[in-house]
Amino acid sequence: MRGVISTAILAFITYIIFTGSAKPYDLFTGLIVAVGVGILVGKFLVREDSKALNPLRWIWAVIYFLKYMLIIEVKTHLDVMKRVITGKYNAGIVRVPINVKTDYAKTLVANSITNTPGTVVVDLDDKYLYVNWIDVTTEDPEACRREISEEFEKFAEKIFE
Amino acid sequence: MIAFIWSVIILTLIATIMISLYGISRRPNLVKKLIALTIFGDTANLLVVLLGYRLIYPVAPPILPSLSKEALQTFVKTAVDPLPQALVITAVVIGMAVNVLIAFAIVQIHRLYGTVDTRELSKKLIQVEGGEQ
Amino acid sequence: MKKLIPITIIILIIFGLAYVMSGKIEPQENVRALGKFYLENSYFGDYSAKSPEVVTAILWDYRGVDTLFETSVFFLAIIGSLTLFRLNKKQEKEAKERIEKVEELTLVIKTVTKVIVAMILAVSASIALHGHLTPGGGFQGGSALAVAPLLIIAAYSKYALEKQGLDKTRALILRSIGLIGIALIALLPLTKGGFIMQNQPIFPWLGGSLIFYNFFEYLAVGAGFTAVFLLLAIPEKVFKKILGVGE
Amino acid sequence: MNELLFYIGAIMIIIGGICDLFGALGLLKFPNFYIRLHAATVGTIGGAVVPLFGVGFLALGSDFLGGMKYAIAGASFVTGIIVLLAASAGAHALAYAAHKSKLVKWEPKCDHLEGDEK
Repeated sequence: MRGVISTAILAFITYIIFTGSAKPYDLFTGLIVAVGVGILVGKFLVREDSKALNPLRWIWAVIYFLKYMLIIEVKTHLDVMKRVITGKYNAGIVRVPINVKTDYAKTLVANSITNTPGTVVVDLDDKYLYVNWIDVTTEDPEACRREISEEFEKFAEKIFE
Repeated sequence: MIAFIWSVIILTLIATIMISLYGISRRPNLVKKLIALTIFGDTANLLVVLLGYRLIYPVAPPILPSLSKEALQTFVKTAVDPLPQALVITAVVIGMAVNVLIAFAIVQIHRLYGTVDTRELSKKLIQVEGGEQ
Repeated sequence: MKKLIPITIIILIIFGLAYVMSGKIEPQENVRALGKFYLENSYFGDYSAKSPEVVTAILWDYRGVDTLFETSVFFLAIIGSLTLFRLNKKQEKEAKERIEKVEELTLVIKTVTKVIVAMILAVSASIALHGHLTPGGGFQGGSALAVAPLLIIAAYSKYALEKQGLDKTRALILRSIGLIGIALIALLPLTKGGFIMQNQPIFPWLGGSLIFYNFFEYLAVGAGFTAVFLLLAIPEKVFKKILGVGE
Repeated sequence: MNELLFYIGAIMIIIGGICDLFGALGLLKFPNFYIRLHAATVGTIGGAVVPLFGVGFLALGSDFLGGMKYAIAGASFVTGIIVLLAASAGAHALAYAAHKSKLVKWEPKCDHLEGDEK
């Protein structure tokens, strides 16, 4: 029964927020749906329940989300908008080393890189991410890592490892 | 001014219907014909929903806000017409069914003849018929 | 530049005609009589359907037979599509076997798909089960539900879905359960002296039997679409081999 | 408080409109697929996720909606989060497929992936 509880909690929270009310009917059907979803897909989603239910990781996730949306996204959006007006680009695909190990941490890093305009992950393997970067200032992998993904990895380690 | 905007919206929808009719009749590609047909159906549905809209402020969706007789009075005064919406739900479902069927037919045509262009398709069909005779 | 000219002409015609028209037409400000009847009667009046959501009340009670036949049209279309792609038993087995190593997408997409599938299942159930309170209902929820198997087919493969036990036959069985459920609940009022598809106050605080209609329609539409997607996902190479069409 | 939420939501929707405009301009102006992808990201995050959150805040601040305001707000927040997760995976899948099929002709400054695959 691994993963059922944590998946059910995710489904329950989604259900209640989407419904937008917490009457007994909503709570009751939400519970049934959540347990059903947990049994159906839980075993594919979560490997360790204790890790998924750790509140400290959730707090870090919220802090990361706020910082990501408010600071990092704004900076990169402004940069790409400037490039749209001037039409200057210097694109290429660079190699970026990645240190995190678990699937979710890798996904978080790759998604964060893709969601910031100006960088798109093209492919990934065990050691490297291949990032399509709009402004290649350096081709050295370590320097690229400092420019692109260091901050994301720091948080990914705290949240998922 | 409001009447002007109202008529601009209606005329725009009618113009979209005309353009999609042009697409259905004049484009040779079957997939593009299907896309034009989808646009045609959706625009017609939007036109029907628009006929049920009320141009007042504030306007409410046709859902009772609370289960009391007092709420019913203001509700009837502000809510939009529910009948076109219910009809449009029916129309959307049937439009989707038709789209699924047509899409399957197009996929099958592509598998059998290797093309979705009506001009080439007619040539190939003539070949097939000639071969059988 | 060449494309701009017709667009400009169309826009000019629209604004000109609107200027002429605007003095003559009246924007819609009142509801028609029939709409007012539905608004007044859906919960409180003499012809009550016992649902605060007027659109759902019209859909499943006042014009219930319409909806019944609409559902049957939809499923006739799905049956028609299945007939177009008909395979016999041997061919179906052939289509289920992996021919070669299937190329799957990268780790990132797979992980995201897992999380999104769980969220979509919850959201679609919420849309369907609140059809009697908020906009939405069985068909909308079912369409949202069908996105989940579609995502799995795109990110993993059709074979992964079949390995977990959701193949075409099971999807068709689920769809049939949904349709039979709708039919049974539609016939239920006849035993109590009502007319066909009348809303029954089985659970008055839940809007009567609307919730059952919505739930069964949700099941039927979701499973029907899943069957269609599973058929569409058979690789073209396999299909050409089965049909005997040259490469 | 309601006023504040309302104005935050309205500003976010306006930001979304501006981002969409720039995304569309970028799609027209940039020369090839890989660089257009960056403009498309502006359209999905700034142009879809931010206005969806904005609609949520705006609905929370509008009292005339009555009990429906929580339903509207909740639906837009959940949709925003799903788009936030799915958009990045979609952009990544597009880039992966384009590089795999080698259909796009461009002259990058450097292409380490191609070097590593050989």
